[in-house]
Amino acid sequence: MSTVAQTAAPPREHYLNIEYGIKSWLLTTDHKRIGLLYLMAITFFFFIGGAFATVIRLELITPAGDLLTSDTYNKMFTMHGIMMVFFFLIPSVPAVLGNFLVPLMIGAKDLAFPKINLLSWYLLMAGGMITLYSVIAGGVDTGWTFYTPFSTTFSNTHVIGAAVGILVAGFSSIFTGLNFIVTIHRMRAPGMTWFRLPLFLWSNYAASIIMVLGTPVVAITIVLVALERAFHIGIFNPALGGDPVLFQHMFWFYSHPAVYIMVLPAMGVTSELISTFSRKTVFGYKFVAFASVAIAVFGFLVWAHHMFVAGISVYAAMIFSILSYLVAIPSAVKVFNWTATLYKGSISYRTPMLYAFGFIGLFTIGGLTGLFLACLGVDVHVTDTYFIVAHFHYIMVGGTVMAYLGGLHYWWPKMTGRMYPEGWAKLSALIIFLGFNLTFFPQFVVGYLGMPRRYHAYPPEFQVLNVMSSAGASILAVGYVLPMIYFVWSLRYGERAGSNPWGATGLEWQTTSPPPTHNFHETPVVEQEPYDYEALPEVEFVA
Amino acid sequence: MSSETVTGPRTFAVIFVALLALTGTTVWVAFVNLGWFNPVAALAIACAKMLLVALFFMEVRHSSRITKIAVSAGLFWLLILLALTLSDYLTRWWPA
Amino acid sequence: MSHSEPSVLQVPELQSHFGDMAQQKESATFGMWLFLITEVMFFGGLFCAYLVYRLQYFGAFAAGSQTLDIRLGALNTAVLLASSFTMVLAVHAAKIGSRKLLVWFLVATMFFGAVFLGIKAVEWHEKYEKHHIPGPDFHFEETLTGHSPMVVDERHAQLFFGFYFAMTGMHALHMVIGMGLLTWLLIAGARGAYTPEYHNPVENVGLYWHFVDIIWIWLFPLLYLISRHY
Amino acid sequence: MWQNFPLFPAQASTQAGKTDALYFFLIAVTAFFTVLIFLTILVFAIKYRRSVHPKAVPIEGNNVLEAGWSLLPLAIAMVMFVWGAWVYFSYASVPKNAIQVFGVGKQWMWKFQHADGQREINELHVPVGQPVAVTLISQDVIHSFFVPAFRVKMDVLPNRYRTVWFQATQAGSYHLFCAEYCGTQHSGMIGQVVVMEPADYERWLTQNGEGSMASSGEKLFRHYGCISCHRADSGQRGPDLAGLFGKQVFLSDGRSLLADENYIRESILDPKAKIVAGFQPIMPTFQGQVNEEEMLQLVSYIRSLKQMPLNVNPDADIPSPEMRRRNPEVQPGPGEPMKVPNQ
Repeated sequence: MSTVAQTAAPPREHYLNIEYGIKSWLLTTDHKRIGLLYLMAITFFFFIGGAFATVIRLELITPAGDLLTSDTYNKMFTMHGIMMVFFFLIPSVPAVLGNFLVPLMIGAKDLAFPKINLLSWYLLMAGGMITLYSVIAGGVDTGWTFYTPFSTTFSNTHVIGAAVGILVAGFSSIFTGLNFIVTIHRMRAPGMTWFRLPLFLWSNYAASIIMVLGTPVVAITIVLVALERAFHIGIFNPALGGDPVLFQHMFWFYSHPAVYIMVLPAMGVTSELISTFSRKTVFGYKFVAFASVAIAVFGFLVWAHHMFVAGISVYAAMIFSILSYLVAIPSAVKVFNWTATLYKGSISYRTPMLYAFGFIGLFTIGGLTGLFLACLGVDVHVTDTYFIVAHFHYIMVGGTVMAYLGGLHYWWPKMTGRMYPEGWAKLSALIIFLGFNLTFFPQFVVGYLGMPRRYHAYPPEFQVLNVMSSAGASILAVGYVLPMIYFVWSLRYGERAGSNPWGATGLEWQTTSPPPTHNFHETPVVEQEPYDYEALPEVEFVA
Repeated sequence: MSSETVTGPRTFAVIFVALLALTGTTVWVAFVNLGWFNPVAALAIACAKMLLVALFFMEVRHSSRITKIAVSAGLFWLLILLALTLSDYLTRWWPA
Repeated sequence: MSHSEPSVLQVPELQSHFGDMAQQKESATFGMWLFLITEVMFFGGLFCAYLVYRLQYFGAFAAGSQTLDIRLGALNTAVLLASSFTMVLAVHAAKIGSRKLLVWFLVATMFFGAVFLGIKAVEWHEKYEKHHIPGPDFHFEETLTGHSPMVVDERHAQLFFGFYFAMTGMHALHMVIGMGLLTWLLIAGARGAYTPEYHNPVENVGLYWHFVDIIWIWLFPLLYLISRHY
Repeated sequence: MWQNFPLFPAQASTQAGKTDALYFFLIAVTAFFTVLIFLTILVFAIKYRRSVHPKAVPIEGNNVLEAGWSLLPLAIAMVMFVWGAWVYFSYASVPKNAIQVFGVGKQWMWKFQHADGQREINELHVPVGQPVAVTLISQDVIHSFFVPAFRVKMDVLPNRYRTVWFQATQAGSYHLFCAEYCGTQHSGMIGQVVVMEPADYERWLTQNGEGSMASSGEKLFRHYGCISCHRADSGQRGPDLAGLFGKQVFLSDGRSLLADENYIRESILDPKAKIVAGFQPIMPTFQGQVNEEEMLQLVSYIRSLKQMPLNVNPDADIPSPEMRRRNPEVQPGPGEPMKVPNQ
């Protein structure tokens, strides 16, 4: 069972070779092609954001601010945050993998609104370009959180440019979420009931709810910041009676749930990977499915845990603290269920599974350290320190990026018809895991020691931990560049993949690799429960 | 779906007249001093008008279940935003 | 491309990725509703901020509100309700397949929409003359009337007018977009693009137009009415 | 770089112990679950690897397990919540006997002034063993007062006083950081909290010749002409401020509130916002004239006016403050004209 056993002959006509030329890509309404457009766009944004991170870690090797001026450093971490959050993490799993897979997994020909889907991509690109323009024109130094009154009254950088860029990208996110929800409701193949949906779809559905309901609030908040900056109405300016804490409420109403936009689809990927490489259905399917929806709903009730020292009332702080603990429960349920799925499975250690293990481990640490921040007494000390930085990087990089890379390896044969090189892929997964922990674990320690975040220079006793962090970051960078190279290499030299190289269940594996433009030659009819490996015909597969 | 159950122009006309009447009422009430009840009355009337427009003009009453759920969810989320934000502002001056 | 959408100018046909017309219509309607929910949250953010500041600076907000012309506000409410009424009749005309009625009701809807914007422009102009537009020229020395007269802080009155312009401006922007959509419907409708079988665009623009009406139904009491007595 | 390489911050306040106890509890829970998950994955991954376990056993799930691993974490989480909220509440309740210090955060420095008048920049001297309350305000953007060794942090807002308190337990010098990003020199907005033995602190307090904050405030009170309306013999143009601080105030619009630092500040900058019942809105604003440090001195002065203004003319015929304290009963009704004596 170790070689490619299925007939590796590629389909004669598929979505990649049906048309050629720039125009056939830039005007496409095929969800699979749009998924690839997103892949290219966010890879570009990821490496830009990564370049900013590199500069930050270089600066922090020494306690003194000797590499950059303070202003430049502040712009670097601002742009790192904006690029990574709005232009990489939020679109990562949903816009690339979700776009490619949502119609395939439910047996549809396309998303419900193909033209709006293409529009979403253009909006992300437009937003990204406007934001990049504001970088080139001089940069932004407010932090990705745009806290007022610094962003509205005191900063003299290109705040409006970046704000408009984010606003435009926000609409991209809204339309993607809207498209997914309608598609999942209205476009399912015959027999594809809600409880036969792959868990990847449940989690994308939950994330879409957040995109649709949360993003508009940050949109209006950004509009108010821009209005305030342009006309000095006073809405967030305390000198004119405005309340900067209200800005934080409105900002976090979206930006906390936004964390779940990033991590929910990643959880969905993990469910798929764990199931496939254990050859078992996910333990407690319905609990995992409902946990996604529960996270999406509870996620909206906890935002002010970002504001426990910011000047909210003691009583509101308690309400938000207890609600924050509630959102931890469905996350814990998921982790326990993934672990239980392994029990009596038939586990193979292919690269995607390594990433899934990485996700569970790092997400566990990231999630559990979240309890420290929901805990009022401890949050007072650790908020706004490197403890926070470590925590959210464990969730977003350790969680989301791990799952995103795992998913990319897993569905790469479906997307391109070629396998990635397994040896190199395992090596880079290992490098990423080690580099990541070396980068971010010391930050928990330096955070509890009291090093505030967004510090250009720091007291010398924090240096050892910062040097460890920077060393880890350079290892991590190697880990991220490697896949970039071998994925491109595999497009030409990779082994040909059959339609179902992993022997997985799921409709996407029942069509050719790469799939035809309309996904299926005839509309599939679903008669099996999800992840039913017992019913899968005994075929040989590479995994 | 709405295409099967066509609401006639007569119903629309009745609703339109009702909406105008409610507008007149709310303006009239605004000039009568009812103390704290003034804003309550104005907002209650606005709520009624919203329901009339949504149920009849927007045909929510003939919509699919999922549309009704979606509309309720939208209003519920708005309520979350308002209620939890006010949970801060209304308790800020309570003694610690 | 193999599944390009039909142009609205041709006889409507099924887009190739849908199974049947019912699925296509349901998807379009549901999608529109989801979009309107995002709009609820968008305006909801504004309403939330308005509410918080009104609680904090009640006197200034009430004094600002009392300078608004309640007659113009009420008239505009009636005008907008009338446009909603003609819009719903336009949708009905499309449903029964009457091209002539559809065109006339769309024209009527646009007429009322234009009247609304015109009255709004008159109100805004009055604010300009009274220096009630936030900014360096802002000036406000009205006294809050009530059981005890009260001079209010100019800065907080400016906040009220900031919200007044943000809210009515955002609403007017939606009206202008709606007028554009109506123009599009009008051109396509006049050429006979909509039939009893296919009129999703008319219904969806109708939903949008009614939603904009609902926003005004809330703005009118929040800005004009609830601060007359307290 | 290897000298002075701490892995845990100093514990130098009564709060530090409380926070750390909670922190260690959380670490224990975290470590337990992390090890549990890691070990389970490791054991399963090895035991059920495909080469030795080629055929997976289909298992749908187990409702008892699901209920268990939902409710157990919930119970642990509720313990964390109650404990955390208890600690937080104790941080928010400022002890009555705390030494009062005032501070202003501005881009990019900390300015402090003690009640006795000593001023310092980026340094804060406090005694061991006594609660210290620092009332803070920002002059521009949001800052955050953070002393890691004390485990206290509080965002410092413009236009609003907030009070953070701590009780130092060990003499020494500790980092003071600005923890909320505030612009170019954010990382330069650092200083030291110097904790001294009480005797040393007393000596330090007497070093500076400047008068107390209240006496500086009194000078300002004269300088800005406040005294011409706000004193017992000023003919009731403005409310008498003696004994005002911490008391209930009745306003002309029927509301009442507690006279605290924020109320005094607002009344100086925006006198029309909250008119005391029975008075006319005739006071001009001092917006743009009084800076934040002067404002704190004025607040200190008004705070110090326990019963009588410091400088009353003993010969003047002063009605007792109790008689003149306004309440709703003496407030003119809606139809009555306002009483404006001596205008």
